[in-house]
Amino acid sequence: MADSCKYKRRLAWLLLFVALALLPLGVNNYVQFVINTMLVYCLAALGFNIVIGYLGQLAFANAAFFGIGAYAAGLAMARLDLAFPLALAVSAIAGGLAGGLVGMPALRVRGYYLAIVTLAFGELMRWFYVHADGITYGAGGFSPPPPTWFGAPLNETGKYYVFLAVLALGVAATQHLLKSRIGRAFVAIRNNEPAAASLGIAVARSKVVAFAWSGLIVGLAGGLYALLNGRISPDTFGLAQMLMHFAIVMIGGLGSLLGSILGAVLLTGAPELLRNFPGLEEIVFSLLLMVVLFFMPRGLGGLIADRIPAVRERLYRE
Amino acid sequence: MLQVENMTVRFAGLSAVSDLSFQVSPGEIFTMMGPNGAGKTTAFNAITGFVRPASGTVSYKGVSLLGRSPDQIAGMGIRRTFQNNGILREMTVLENVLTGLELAIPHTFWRTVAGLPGARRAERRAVAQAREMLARMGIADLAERNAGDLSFGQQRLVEISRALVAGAELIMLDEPAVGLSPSDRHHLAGVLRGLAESGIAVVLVEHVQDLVMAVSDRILVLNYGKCLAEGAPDAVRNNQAVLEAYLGHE
Amino acid sequence: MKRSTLSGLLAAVAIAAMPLAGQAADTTGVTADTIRIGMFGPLTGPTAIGSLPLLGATAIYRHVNETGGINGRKLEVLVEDDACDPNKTIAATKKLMSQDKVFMIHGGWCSGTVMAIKPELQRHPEFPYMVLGAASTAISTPVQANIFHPVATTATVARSMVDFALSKPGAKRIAIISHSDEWGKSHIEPALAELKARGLEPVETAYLERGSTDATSQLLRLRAAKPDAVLAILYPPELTIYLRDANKYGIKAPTVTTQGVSLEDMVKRVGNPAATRELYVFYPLSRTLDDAGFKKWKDIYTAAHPKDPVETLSFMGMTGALAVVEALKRAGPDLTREKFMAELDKLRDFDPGIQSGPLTFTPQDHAGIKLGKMIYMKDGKPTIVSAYPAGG
Amino acid sequence: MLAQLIVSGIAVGCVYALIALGMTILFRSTTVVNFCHGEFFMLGAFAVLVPLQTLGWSYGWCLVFSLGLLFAVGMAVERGLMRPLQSAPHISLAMMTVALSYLFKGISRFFYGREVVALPPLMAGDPVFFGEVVLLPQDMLIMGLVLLVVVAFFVFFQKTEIGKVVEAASQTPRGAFLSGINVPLLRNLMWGVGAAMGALAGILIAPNTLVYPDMGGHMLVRGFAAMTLGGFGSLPGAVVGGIVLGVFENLAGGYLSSALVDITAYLVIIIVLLIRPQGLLGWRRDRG
Repeated sequence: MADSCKYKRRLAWLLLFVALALLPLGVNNYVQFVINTMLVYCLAALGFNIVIGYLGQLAFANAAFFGIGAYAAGLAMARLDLAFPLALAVSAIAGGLAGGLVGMPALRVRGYYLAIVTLAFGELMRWFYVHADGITYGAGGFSPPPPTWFGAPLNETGKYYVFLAVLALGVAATQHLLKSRIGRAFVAIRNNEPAAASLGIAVARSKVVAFAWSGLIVGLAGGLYALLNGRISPDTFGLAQMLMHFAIVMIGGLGSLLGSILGAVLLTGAPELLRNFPGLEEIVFSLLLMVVLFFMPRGLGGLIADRIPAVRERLYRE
Repeated sequence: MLQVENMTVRFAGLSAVSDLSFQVSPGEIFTMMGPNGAGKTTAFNAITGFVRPASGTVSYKGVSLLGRSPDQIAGMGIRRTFQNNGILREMTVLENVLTGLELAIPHTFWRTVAGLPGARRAERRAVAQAREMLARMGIADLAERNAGDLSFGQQRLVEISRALVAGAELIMLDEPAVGLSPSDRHHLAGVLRGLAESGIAVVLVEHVQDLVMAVSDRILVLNYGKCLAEGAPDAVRNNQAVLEAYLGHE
Repeated sequence: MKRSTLSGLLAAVAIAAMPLAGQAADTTGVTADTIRIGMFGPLTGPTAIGSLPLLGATAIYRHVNETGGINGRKLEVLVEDDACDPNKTIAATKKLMSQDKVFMIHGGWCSGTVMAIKPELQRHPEFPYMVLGAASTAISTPVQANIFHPVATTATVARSMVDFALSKPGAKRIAIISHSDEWGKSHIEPALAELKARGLEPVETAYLERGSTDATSQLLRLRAAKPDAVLAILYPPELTIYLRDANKYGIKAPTVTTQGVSLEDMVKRVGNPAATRELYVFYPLSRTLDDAGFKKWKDIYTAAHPKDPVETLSFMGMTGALAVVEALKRAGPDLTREKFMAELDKLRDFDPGIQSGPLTFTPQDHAGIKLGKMIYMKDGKPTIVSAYPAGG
Repeated sequence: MLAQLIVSGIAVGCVYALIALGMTILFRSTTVVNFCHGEFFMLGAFAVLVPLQTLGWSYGWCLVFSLGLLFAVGMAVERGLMRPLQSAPHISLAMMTVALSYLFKGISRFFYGREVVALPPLMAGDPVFFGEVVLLPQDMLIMGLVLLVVVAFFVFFQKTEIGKVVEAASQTPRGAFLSGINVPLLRNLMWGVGAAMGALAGILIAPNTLVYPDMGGHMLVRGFAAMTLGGFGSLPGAVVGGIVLGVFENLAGGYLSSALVDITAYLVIIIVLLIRPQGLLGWRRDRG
């Protein structure tokens, strides 16, 4: 890698970092809330992409992991009175366990069957939230105590920095994972499972690891969601949430980190822009999806990677 | 090195391979020949753990391979290629070869996730090793190309370099010459001879007569899963049974 | 028809927002000649029926603007659609509060969405919020200084339903069929409390999920319990199924239901008069729609929204709007949020003749309406009744 | 009580069977899990409601119009949107059906956004008693219609010449294509039939669920459960799966707790797929 290219890349990261750090100064509370929502969905899309993009498994368990993370964090704060960083840790662990749990049966079931069984798992979790009101406060949902940072309540700007930090950590960790033998194993399994096995990749174990890591990241995103809204209710984690994640990943680009982030930003921002045209959101949403499916099969991430080779994501570290 | 005794593989009653025995020693090129459906690939899959033999034993350096999963067998230094689509199409050539090093990179999950220097160094070493392998096979310039876009010949070379990069001692090639141009075939013959000379045991499944005759140390002819004849190339070529079954009556 | 509603609504906003230019709005949403009011409700989505109360409220504000405004100021109404999705509601309120900088918010049809913004309102105790139509008791209990609840709460409705059911001579065996969501729970709990106070227990409690198409198993359990009266805490689609199946399986007990449905609409949907003969609906208004005393409000409504249906729900938002207007008038020309809320806290037995009972806000109790009556079809004509009619 | 539960379970199960049948036909023609089948369901109901109320047509004509319209919509969707994606991975096809579902919901919400309208049942009338069991005429109509459709399908696929051709086209498209069968046309027709089946199911259940843009979603999961229970891609499986699911739901609601009615479908999917993925009648295909 020529020095100038490395220098340019470093500069780009630095500029981006400074811009993001100063951003809260120029926006009001509402726009800040929308940006915080974007950060949450970036993390969720990133986690989802690991299973559906890199590993290539048609698993629709994302809304379930998102819900498990949100409930884990919310209940940790409401029931166990944990501080929000600990609650986020709990949501990540819960998500990871759920991911591993879903990963096991995913070995036996493939393709459409996996899609439907994971959708059913999501709806089952939603039913559990409604009917286990002893633990989960039931159908109405609940509001965990507002997060505090050394006593002072965390306002939107405070949340922004927390979310940004968590997202950065998530992206970095996932980046390290994907640019290693583990990430290559995921993509190899997607490409050709027998060939992967013949190269020494323990296919079953890698799949469960992929699901667990995806669960962990999406669970963490669920935890952030609990902080973002301060309100957790069962209906949020139903089929609609799942289809939203699916659309973000498809528009962003399967198997593309950058794509997941772009997809999340676009699909969280669009409804806000359509605020004064109620009812149009769905139609715009579907036309956007169709355009991507016809003209950009590899989504935004794929499009950019084709145009600018330097941005292409490699599965190794130079 | 590789010991196969009375191996039988059955698919729903039909025995694709019956009572097959052979052995391969280091530095030797051993070729299995036979018409389509003779059971060549089934024998391959049985040895590399994709299919479970009904009876007989398969051992490598004295250790039995029965019951081991394909990735465990690969871990013991046995690498194979596939008949048509063994290549990882949507990955680059370099990434393909790096996947061959899967077991050679020491790693722990959490150290990799944290991106600790130890893990990074191991990865960098692997990349260097892979680039060096590509150079040795003469396809270093294809490193960044998507493996799926290459020609058959180039894909073969990538598969072979992927198999060798982790230092395999036994390499099994399933019809590598299919679809290659004569010059590619010639180049392939040279590569195979090079492997044998460096002490690697090569098991070949192949039709293409000129390659088989030019390269093989010993040949085994399979017909309907049974061993028809085994021996040096010339002996096999004039063997009556082979002529009848394989080439039809002269 | 829908397209017209949207344009009607946006037109109402446009008329109210004439002096938009003006100088930068005061941080509290009040300028020399305008008071900016933010509203939200389900204009789209499965519960879009909840946009009717919103139309009712905007009709009142439009009428006020046309008759000279308040202390020389016109009302500027900004409407946001939340489709009863808590996440959209949170985004909408943040937009109204920090981007549009409204003086106050008047909105919310689904209880879940109002509960979702309660934490946000707790963080801004100085910001006044008037509930539009959401009825859950948990909104205004425990009391929060800046949340005013001008609608009969689920507790009031549940108590009235139980009292009405028990007013049937010899009625002891009460059964309940309800949704298992927040709305359902916030009716069941006060109903159980009221029954327990009377030393009674429900003979059967069955759950019917939103969107189900068949209630056979629930009906058979209810029939086996031989109830004297059934409390049906269901939204219109599921209540239709219940009424039709109850008639099919021969459950003769009267059905008492909440203000979430309107009687005329239910009779139309079920289509079989025999099935809706013993249907008693909690009625949030003081008079039936065709009553002479109601003409004034109907004119205001149709003036603002000529092409929209006139139903019970259309008037549910009006009481809250009138309370806001009254408090704004009393707060006088140099209007501040503190003064406005103080005036609201002083509102005693405010009765413009729309809602079922007088509206009273005290600093300790912001659940303004305590009374409610029932309405049922008496030989084809909706009739208000407070106890179980003898004829029955 | 048991008899009543089973009989009305069958009645509801018949509708699930009709939905699953429609989805199976679409699955067999373009192996796609159709997320917008619920919307065919909803469009079918609206396509009867609108002419019935605004144009005053007779119920019969509205029915014919609705089925015909959905037949055309099904074919148009296949021709215009699914065929160009034929070579794309399955995930893109699934995504297209999701996009379609949003589109249909968005459009219908634009015209019928607010109120929920009742569709009069095809056969009105008061309940009919069979000893202790009671049924509405509409329930009997549903059962009769589903029986009719099932017999029609059985005869079509087993007995007629074209039926075998369609069967071949869906089992091994490439093989059929090579032997001169116009697979694209058949695939197009099957989409039309599948969509019309969805519409029919929508019209039959509309009197209960009432007609509103989101009525389809709830039924979609039931359709998946019925298909999975009966065996993915198997036509008789879809019918058996639907009816068994309907009875399961009622029995669970009646005897265990009415809260269980809602998740019976999900439990069925998970248990069946993990234990016996080919379902009751499906054949041992590669699992997806």
